[in-house]
Amino acid sequence: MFKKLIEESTGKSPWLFHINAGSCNGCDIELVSVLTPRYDAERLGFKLAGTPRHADIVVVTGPVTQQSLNRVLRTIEQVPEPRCIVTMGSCPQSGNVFRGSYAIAGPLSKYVHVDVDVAGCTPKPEAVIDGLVKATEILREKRRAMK
Amino acid sequence: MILMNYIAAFFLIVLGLYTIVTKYNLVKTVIGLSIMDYGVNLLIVTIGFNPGGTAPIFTFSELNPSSFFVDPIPQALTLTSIVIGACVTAMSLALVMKIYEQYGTMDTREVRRLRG
Amino acid sequence: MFSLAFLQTALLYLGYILIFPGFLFCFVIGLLLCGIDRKAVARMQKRVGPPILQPFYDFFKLCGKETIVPAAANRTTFMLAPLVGLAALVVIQLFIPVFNFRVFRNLPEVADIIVILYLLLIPAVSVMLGGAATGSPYAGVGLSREMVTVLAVELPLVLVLLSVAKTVGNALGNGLVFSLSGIVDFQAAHGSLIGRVSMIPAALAMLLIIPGETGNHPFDAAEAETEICEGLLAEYSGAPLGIYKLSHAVKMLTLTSLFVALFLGGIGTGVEHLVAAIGLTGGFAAALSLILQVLILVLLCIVLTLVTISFVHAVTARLKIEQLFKYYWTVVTGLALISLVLAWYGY
Amino acid sequence: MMNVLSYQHFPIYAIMVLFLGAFLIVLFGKNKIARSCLALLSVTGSLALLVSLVPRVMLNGEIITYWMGNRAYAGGYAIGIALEVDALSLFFALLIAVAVFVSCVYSIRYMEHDDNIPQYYTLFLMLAGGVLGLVLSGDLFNMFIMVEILTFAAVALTAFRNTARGALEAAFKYLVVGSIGSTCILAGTIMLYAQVHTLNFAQLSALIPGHLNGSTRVAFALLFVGFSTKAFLVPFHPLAADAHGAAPASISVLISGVLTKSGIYGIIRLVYFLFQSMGLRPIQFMLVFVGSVSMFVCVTMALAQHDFKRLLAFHSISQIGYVLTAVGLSTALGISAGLYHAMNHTIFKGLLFLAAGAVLHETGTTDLDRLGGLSKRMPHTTVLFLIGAASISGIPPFNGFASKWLIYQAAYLRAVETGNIGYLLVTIIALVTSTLTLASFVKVSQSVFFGRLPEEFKDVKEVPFGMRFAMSLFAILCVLTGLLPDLVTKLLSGPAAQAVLNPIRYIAAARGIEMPVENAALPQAAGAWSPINWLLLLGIALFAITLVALLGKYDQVSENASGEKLPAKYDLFFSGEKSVYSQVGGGDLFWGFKHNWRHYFSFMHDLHSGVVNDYALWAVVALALAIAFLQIVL
Repeated sequence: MFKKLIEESTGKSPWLFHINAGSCNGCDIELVSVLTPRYDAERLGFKLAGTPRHADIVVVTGPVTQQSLNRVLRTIEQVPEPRCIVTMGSCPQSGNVFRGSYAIAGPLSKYVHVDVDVAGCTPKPEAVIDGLVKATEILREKRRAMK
Repeated sequence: MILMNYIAAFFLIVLGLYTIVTKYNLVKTVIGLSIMDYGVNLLIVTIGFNPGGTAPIFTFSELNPSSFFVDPIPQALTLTSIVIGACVTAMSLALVMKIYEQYGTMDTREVRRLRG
Repeated sequence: MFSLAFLQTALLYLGYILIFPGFLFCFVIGLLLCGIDRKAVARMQKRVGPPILQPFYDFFKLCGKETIVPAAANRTTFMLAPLVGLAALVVIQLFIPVFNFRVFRNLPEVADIIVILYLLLIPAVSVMLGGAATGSPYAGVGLSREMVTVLAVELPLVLVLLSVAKTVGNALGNGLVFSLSGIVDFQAAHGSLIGRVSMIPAALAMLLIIPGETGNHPFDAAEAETEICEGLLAEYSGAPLGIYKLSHAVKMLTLTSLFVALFLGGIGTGVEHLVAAIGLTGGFAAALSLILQVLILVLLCIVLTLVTISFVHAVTARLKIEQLFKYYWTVVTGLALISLVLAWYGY
Repeated sequence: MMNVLSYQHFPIYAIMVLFLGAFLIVLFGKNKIARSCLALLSVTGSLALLVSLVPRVMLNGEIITYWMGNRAYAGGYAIGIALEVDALSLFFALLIAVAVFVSCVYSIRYMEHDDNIPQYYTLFLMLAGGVLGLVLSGDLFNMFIMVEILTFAAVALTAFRNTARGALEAAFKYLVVGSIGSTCILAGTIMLYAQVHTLNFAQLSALIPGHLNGSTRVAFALLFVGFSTKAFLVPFHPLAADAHGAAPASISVLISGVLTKSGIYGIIRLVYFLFQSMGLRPIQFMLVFVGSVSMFVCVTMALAQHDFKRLLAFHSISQIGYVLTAVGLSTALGISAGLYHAMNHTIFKGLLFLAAGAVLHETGTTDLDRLGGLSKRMPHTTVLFLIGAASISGIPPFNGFASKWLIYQAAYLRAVETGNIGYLLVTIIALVTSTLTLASFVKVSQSVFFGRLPEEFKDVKEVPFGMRFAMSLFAILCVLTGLLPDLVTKLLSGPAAQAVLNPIRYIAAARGIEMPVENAALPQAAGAWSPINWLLLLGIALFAITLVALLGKYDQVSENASGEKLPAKYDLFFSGEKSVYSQVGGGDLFWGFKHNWRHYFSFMHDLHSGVVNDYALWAVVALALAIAFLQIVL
């Protein structure tokens, strides 16, 4: 029963940690707007955490530049299990307009398993919320799989 | 006459304190301490002094109500105090020597690594 | 020694510690207050806001997360500090009377208000030591700010407590009353302290102290998540973090119920007469009046949370740490000082 | 003729044993085992002799008067040299004996790498003997001699590690200002002698109150300032800071736990016995004022320090300020609380200095900005330090809280009784000072024991068992005296406070008259605090929570097991970077506080210039103020 309770709670309280991997700030602004009164993701329990240790979902924006690659991977590794990785915007998925640049190490999925991709440049807040909710489902699954 | 002694004792103590407070030389500080000590010693002796008294050396048979002598206790105290004063002077001069070795100066204004 | 009566007493006290007003009560009501606060802030900002039960979800989720002990951390302190802090808070809750009900009715009182003032430091110290034990530089900054917050809040809190002690002492004519149950008894007989002129500034000061002591917005410089990554909690994850969040919630309950005991102690004490007036007697009446009193207490705590924590949160921006210190040592201390001076001259 | 083994001889034996030990160590100190055994034997002997007097003096209220060479009181004059042991003397003597004992146990391992160890033990035992002689003496001039012996030994020991930074300087400053203080005591003594022609304490106490004139007032001021230098009260506090910082830790224990107590003892004897000024407003004002100023100034100075031992030194004076304030309240509760706090101060400050010594022993530095993270390397020392820190910061249920709580009660009760708003201010200062104390010990915990471990201290080890044992003794005492306040009050501080309240018994005892013990019941504190019950509750709550937590697999954590290359997961969060050594320096903590008080702090920093002339000037000014104040008001 206790396990069930934890599992339910995991689905209702996903805390986000946001990593900017060389983003143009467009996605960053949109992610914040998700938490504003208009869209209010907090009604689903979403909350921005200050450190990866508190986070459940890591939201990566930006095309993962060479400079930021190690930092992104390091931070993702510091998130306790169960965790989900969400890429936001087209950059971390494909490199977007920066694709092929010598400064780009992306896409992110080359290095870690990405759970949810929210495409768009930038994605609409509705899309972001939808992606996050999907990530929450995955989170719950992961928690169920844990012993 | 005895008043002169009190004035001198007071003067010596104040002179000692003045030296300690205003002189920026370590040795002069030690001299100030000694002067202060002498002042107090003079004060002690003066307090025990009875004008016209004899030295307080009696056996019990000689001692009678009419014997008139200076108070022996302050003299004993003075001796102790002088000994202690000498020790303090020796100790502080030893420290001054060591400080000069380490700091290379006798100026109290430069011997101030510990502050704040 | 191990007679039936002893066993009964032991069980009773165990019940006090574990269920009411101890652990379980703190757990449920504390998290509830926290949820109400979050909901209220959201509503004040024209948001829908999280469900009221959100803090429960957060807590249980954190229980299910992995706990990572950083390599630089001192494991024992890291794991033990949250537990000690929570236990100390729960014990403080035992000393705060619920109107007529108090745990130590038949025993000499364990702790007076001055002791409670210092007992309240234990959770703060344990969070500081736990944070410091991680070795994170963010925790270092957080520790510095947390300690300054404690310093800032302590002075007005001292003044408030002294002026309450003096007012009650004046009224009873025996100098001063430090005993918390004495203060509540006095209010039961003579009406709540908030009704006195001299106590109004103190009550206002106490209202401002509550968010500072709990570390709520705008006095949360110590846990600023955007600038210093949650400060002391930067390296905490999983169950220990959950316990810290729980402690924070319980602290809200402790402080609001302390406010009720200090200033509103007369409100819930008429309940027995009410119950007796309906014609009930015996154990059932006692139980009913206790339940009613607890309900009144919870209601008052909720109102206080809304006023002091949620409202202040919604209308202000976070203070810098030096502003926070200055604010407490001037404005709030001033209020408390007015109260103390008034009490001193017998108003 | 008294039997040589009768208890009347015990006080003099207790002193002699120490001096004899000092003498024998000079002779046989070359051998390591011999000198350790001799030192331990003499301190243990002294402690045992004093403890055996507890039932008689503390419980039965007996006052032991011992005349050297059996030259008893005769013909209305006390000619002989007397030891007079009442509950107050024995209380302080016990504190001293315990501190000396623990410090000696600690020294054996702590000092083993130093040169000239025989000389160390000789001076150590002389210092101990001097302080013990001071508190057991019934003779004003012998008090002066003992003051000189202990000052001399303390100065020598301060400079013992003369290669350490500032040791010689500290010793010199201490010697200069300490000598001014000693000279004040001597001058005061002789001025009293000039008035009533006796040096015996009891007889002085009987005669002085009838001879109150300009001269005795000056003597009062001189003695007060003299004993203040020994207690390092403001404005003599910089000396304490310098001396503690430079002296070996075991000596710091004695300087803070024992020397300052001798100053407090002198002040109590001076104020409540010699001048019998119980309940005199101006004297109360003077004591409470000096006490509160010491309390507050030194705690703020401590907040600004960067050196572990220097910080502790300032706290030492701050706590002495508590003691003096409480004693100055002139109420039974206040005096009993003050004495209780004096005892607790010896214990927890001793523990803290020993912990600082342990850190110095292993790392070679006490600089707060260089240390960090030692809790992983020295876990036992950390726990012991935390007990001491919690005690001094007044965290329940340790002993510092028990006595500070009584002090708050006493001060506030006094304020209510007299309607004097000054006492209210004192109460508030006392309460705030306690929190400031907590702040600086949080700073020490963060900067020394927690936080990040610097590379250079990677291989630090735990200190040897002998040192940990000594610290544990103090830690156990911390907990015990904190948990059993009633017992301590009944057995130790209560009788001592009664002795202070009844100076007549002390005076009569010197003439061989036993007066009945009037056990005026100590007034109860207004509040309530029963540490045992609280601890029981906390224990059950903690047990329950831990049990629940363990059932919920609280202890299943992910840890870095391999210990080789650090995986990123177990690295500290450093905004994504690979973490490097980074520690918030001790001086930069509490910026928010210091910023608001910056003018005060910079003023204080400039004031403590470190020039010996300035400190001497402060002494002169303090003396002048004391003389002027007493001439005007008394």
